[in-house]
Amino acid sequence: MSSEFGVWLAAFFTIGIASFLYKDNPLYKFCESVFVGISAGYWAVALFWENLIAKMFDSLGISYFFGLWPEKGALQDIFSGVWNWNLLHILAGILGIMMLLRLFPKIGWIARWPLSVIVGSTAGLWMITYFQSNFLSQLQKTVVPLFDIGRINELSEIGAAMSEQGRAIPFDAYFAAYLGNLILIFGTLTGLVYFYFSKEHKGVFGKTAKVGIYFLMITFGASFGYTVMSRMSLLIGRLYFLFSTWLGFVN
Amino acid sequence: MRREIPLILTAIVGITFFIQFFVPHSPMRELSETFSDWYSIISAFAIWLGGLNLMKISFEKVYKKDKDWFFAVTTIVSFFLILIVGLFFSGGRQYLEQGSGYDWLYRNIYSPLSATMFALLAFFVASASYRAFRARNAQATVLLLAAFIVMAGRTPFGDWITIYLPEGWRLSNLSNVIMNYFNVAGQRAIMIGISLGIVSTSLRIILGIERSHLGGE
Amino acid sequence: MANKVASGIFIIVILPFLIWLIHKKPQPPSVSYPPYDLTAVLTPYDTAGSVTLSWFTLEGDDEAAAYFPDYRILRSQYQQGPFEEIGTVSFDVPRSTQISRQFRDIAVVAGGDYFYKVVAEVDGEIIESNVFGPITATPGPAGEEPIEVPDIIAFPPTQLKAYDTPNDNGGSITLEWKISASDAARSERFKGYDIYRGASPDGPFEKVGETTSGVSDSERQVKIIADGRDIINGVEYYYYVAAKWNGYEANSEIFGPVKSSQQWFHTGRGVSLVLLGLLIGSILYFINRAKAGKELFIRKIGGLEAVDEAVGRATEMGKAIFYVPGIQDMNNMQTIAGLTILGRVARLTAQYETKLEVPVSRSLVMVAAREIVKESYLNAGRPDFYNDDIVYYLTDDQFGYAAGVDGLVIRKKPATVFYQGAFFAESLILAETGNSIGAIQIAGTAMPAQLPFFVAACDYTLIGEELFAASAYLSREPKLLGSLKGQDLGGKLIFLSLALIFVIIATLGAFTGSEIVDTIQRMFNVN
Amino acid sequence: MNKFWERLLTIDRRAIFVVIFLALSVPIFLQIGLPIPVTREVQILYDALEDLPRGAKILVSCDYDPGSEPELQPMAEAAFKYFVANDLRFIIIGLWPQGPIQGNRAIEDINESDDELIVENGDTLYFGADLVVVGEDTARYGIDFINLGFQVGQELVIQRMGTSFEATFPSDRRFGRPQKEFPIMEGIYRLADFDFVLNLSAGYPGTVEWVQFAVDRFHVPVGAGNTAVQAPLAYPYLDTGQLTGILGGMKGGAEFERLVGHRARATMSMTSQTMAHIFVMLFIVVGNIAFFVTRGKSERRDLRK
Repeated sequence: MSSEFGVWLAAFFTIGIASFLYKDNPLYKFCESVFVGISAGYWAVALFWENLIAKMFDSLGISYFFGLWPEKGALQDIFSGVWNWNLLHILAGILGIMMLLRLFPKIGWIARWPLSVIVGSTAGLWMITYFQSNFLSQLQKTVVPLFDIGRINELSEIGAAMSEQGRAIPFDAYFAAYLGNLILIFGTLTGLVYFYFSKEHKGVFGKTAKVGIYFLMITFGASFGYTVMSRMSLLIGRLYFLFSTWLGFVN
Repeated sequence: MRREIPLILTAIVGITFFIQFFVPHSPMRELSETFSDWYSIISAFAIWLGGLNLMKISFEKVYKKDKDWFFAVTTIVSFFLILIVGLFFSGGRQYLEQGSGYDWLYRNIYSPLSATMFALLAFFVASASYRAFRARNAQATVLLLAAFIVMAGRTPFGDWITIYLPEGWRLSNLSNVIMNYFNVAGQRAIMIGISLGIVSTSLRIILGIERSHLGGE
Repeated sequence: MANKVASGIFIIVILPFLIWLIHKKPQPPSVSYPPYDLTAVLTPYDTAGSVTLSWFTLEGDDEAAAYFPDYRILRSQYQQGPFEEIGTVSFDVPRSTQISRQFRDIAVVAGGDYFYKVVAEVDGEIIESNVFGPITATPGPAGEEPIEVPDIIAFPPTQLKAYDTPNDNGGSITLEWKISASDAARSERFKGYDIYRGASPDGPFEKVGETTSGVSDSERQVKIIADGRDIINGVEYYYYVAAKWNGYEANSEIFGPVKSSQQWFHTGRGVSLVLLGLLIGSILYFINRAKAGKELFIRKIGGLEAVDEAVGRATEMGKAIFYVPGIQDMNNMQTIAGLTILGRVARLTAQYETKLEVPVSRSLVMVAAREIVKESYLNAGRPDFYNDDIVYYLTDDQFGYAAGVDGLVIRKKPATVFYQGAFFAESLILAETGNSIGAIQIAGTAMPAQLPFFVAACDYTLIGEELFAASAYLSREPKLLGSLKGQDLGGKLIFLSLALIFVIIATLGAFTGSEIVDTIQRMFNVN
Repeated sequence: MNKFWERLLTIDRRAIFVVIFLALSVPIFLQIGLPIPVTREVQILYDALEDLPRGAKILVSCDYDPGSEPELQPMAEAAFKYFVANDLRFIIIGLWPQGPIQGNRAIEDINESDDELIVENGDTLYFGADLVVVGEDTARYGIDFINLGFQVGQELVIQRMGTSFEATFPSDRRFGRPQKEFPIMEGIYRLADFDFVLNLSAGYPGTVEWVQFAVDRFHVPVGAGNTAVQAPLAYPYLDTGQLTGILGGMKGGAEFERLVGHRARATMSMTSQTMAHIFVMLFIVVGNIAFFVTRGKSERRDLRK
């Protein structure tokens, strides 16, 4: 059994949160309220050091001025006549303060300014990124021959060798060679038809969309099956903590 | 002022990122980097807005002697505890180092709370599979079968129940096929759909047609 | 107004791009390397004076290939020959590195000039190396302690080329060289390369970087690396690269001058631009058509049809409605798309005077959600009913937020819960808890991993793109409907038709054994 | 008979919770190991690491929090051990604030030396922080590995690294000194200067963003360790060659542990995992039998079409 105070504290909070499984109770409420407070503070501290200090005060040279950081920043550069883009971080600071003005109802609308910078950069960046990585590269990988000739040829070579040893060619190898590309192309295209909004899902079009839904359902099923595994491992981790680190039953 | 400037700001920033992708020439890169940094700095300010809001609500609960006012007190105490420790008593910049007060709070309070909350999922996943995965109709049946095969195929159990089949023709192979072909095809359709949705939504935002984030029409 | 300005900027931006596309900028020099790449050096530490040759092995030279013949080493005193054979290296002699072979010529006369070449016959074809020389045999300084001469010695990197890094904003020069013949990956003694740069061919040179052993392009046996250390655009630089081997450095020849510059267009992104331009053009076209009053059809989306019903139900039961906008910030398009649904929900709750609660996990989302709810209450004619506490912040933390929302849901027992936005693992915690209190749940997310849980535990689910279509669907505003149509025609239809056409071509290509598949795929390469 | 199934259909979910708890706990005490065959996606990652030359620099991005520790921490430990033993240098960063701490904890846990500290040239070096001993190999902070901490900005951080690494991660975590004071950073100016990126990710920002920016824009090979939930999302990228290998969940971790010859927690947990899977499958089967026998009589309500 552990003799560390911290471990006991951790065990207390572990059991407290888990007690929610039985029903909502004061112990859970306590842990929940601690969790909300601690995590909100946790993020505030992390962003203070990593964003406010590192991005703004260091890069502007304010930390250097107070001797808190060895490197010069934008302000020092400007005074020695060199343009430094980081000087624009002052504007970001102003936008940040505008954000805080949201606390005062009368002038709270000014928070829209920084918000629009955030939303604008998201829009610009995501538009390009998703188009490249999701649209283009997926299009690229959908443009494949219907049958994988290379793999089919490979199969006949390996097949001969394997049947000599009395073994069967794996099912997935067959599938990959003859049906793999077909399923990839067909599934992607029918799935896309399901997402077609400006045409009613009727007739042949409707049938295709229906096939698309089935592909989506298989995808969801597969993700679910895969996820069950992940979720179980999380609990195993906690059980190890309780049985091993805290109680010392197992190594 | 209230509406036009935000719309113009959105357009300028958005178009900068767009052009930056195709034009490597300065000042595009510098501009886009600057806007990225702005994002970090603005969110560092904004988090205080959230924290203060949380404190405001909690203090109100205590003040009004709400039913759960005691728990509001614990929220307030734990918020200020980690804040004060993290800002003043954890060696400044090295606040994440082993042995700092912040690190101690992280390991012994934050980490078990977070991990246990996450671990509850194991229970919920089990109950969801018992309750929700019913072969109600053809679609649900397909979903269920795929889940079942993948689940079985990812553990030795799957091969064990199909031991009478030749090697290479067992459940794990079927699960591979589902994972690598059917799953990929479905994911791909979803991904392409999403990317189109994002391009179009982004374009509308940049053009100022979609402005709900600034408060509706 | 702003939208016209932005449209204008878009067109102004895209047109010049298309023109640039036609006038493609020159690509970086494509460098090809001959086989062998024979080099010779005076054997270091050898006081008697000898010459060591080194060359890259030919394809087929490995110990398993018993049919591979010997390399014949030829020497002459003149460039033109005649060459005489001075030895052979057989394939079954272990190679000095994985990629190269060495031969030491000890039968040299001090002061003599020599030329070398290597010849081998592969599959009936005689392959000759380059002629290397002249090299003057020189014995080491007399009287020095004889040092043990290593079996394998260091060879310099060869054929160094440097050029302006393409498609960048300057400040970078790309170097490319054929790796040293002594370079074997994971060799204990080969320590990689040092890169030296100078302002003139005579120096002084300064070390500006180092890199590991091994190749960047295994087909050509070259190492490619960009030097980006304090390079000023337009200034001429000279480079050489040194191979480090067992405390000994072998320098390449000096290459230069080379200048870096900025490019105006990223040539690798041409196809992106054309396809994206088509998509954007199609969206803009249909937005304009819709503005002109053209009716546009949109199919039924179950999850969105249910919004009114779900709000109505909560009103009947006299219970609250929870709206959960996901755990991501405003820098996620899903959050933004989800918030448009919040606008609709808030309007309905204002009309029905139903209690609405929006716990959020990001302060920026809080700001935006408050704007939206306030506006909706105003539009519904109930500004009195609004207060800031409808939208409140819990914590930025994923599970802290999940714990908080769970507690709220259990205690306040809302009749309806909306989950719209980006969700991660907390999706099931939230949905299961909502389910356990019997709430109607409508979910929408573009996170593929979380969709199965929402599909299983919620009554309605907006799948992926449907979430982004919500704002158009709910508002029925012509401009938004137009963009939806544009994304159907300019995106999906183009994708479908391009994919089908190219699949047919690729299939035919595969049967005829042409390289068309690679060509097509290269077209869509993402850079 | 019908009654029994009906009762089963409306069973308290807490009964299910108890079953799952037992299914996972019992194997922990029994400590049985199961055979673990290595899948293709894990082999690809391992082969890519094997191909790296000595002294290659690897960027390890820890993008997870304690919540996903059971799945990703074993991967981090196995990978760091492998790096130290094979003379590869690694630079730890995080796009999640908790990530770099998790990296530190992994380094602390793989250290095999029993000593606490040594004094060398007047400097006090702590084992598990400044020095890591794995078998006969030793790695030293600042020379063989370094922790540069967390940066906010999600994918924008990766984008910035592509053009300037130093501007993105200006200082180290342990001493709070400018990063260029450390010898390991020599030759690292941009993301492209790394030989490999290992991304251990539990969500956003994570593998998808690394593929979109690091691979697609800056052409650095990226290998991923994912939670099992994230793994299906990453599969399409493996197929396209954008990802160099995936370690999917605890099973992927166990396979990786097997390849690098470090049997640890992931391997030991596979039995519990298998048990839990069997029970979840049983639940689905029993739930459906009950559903069909009673024809869904006691279903709460069904709004779905």
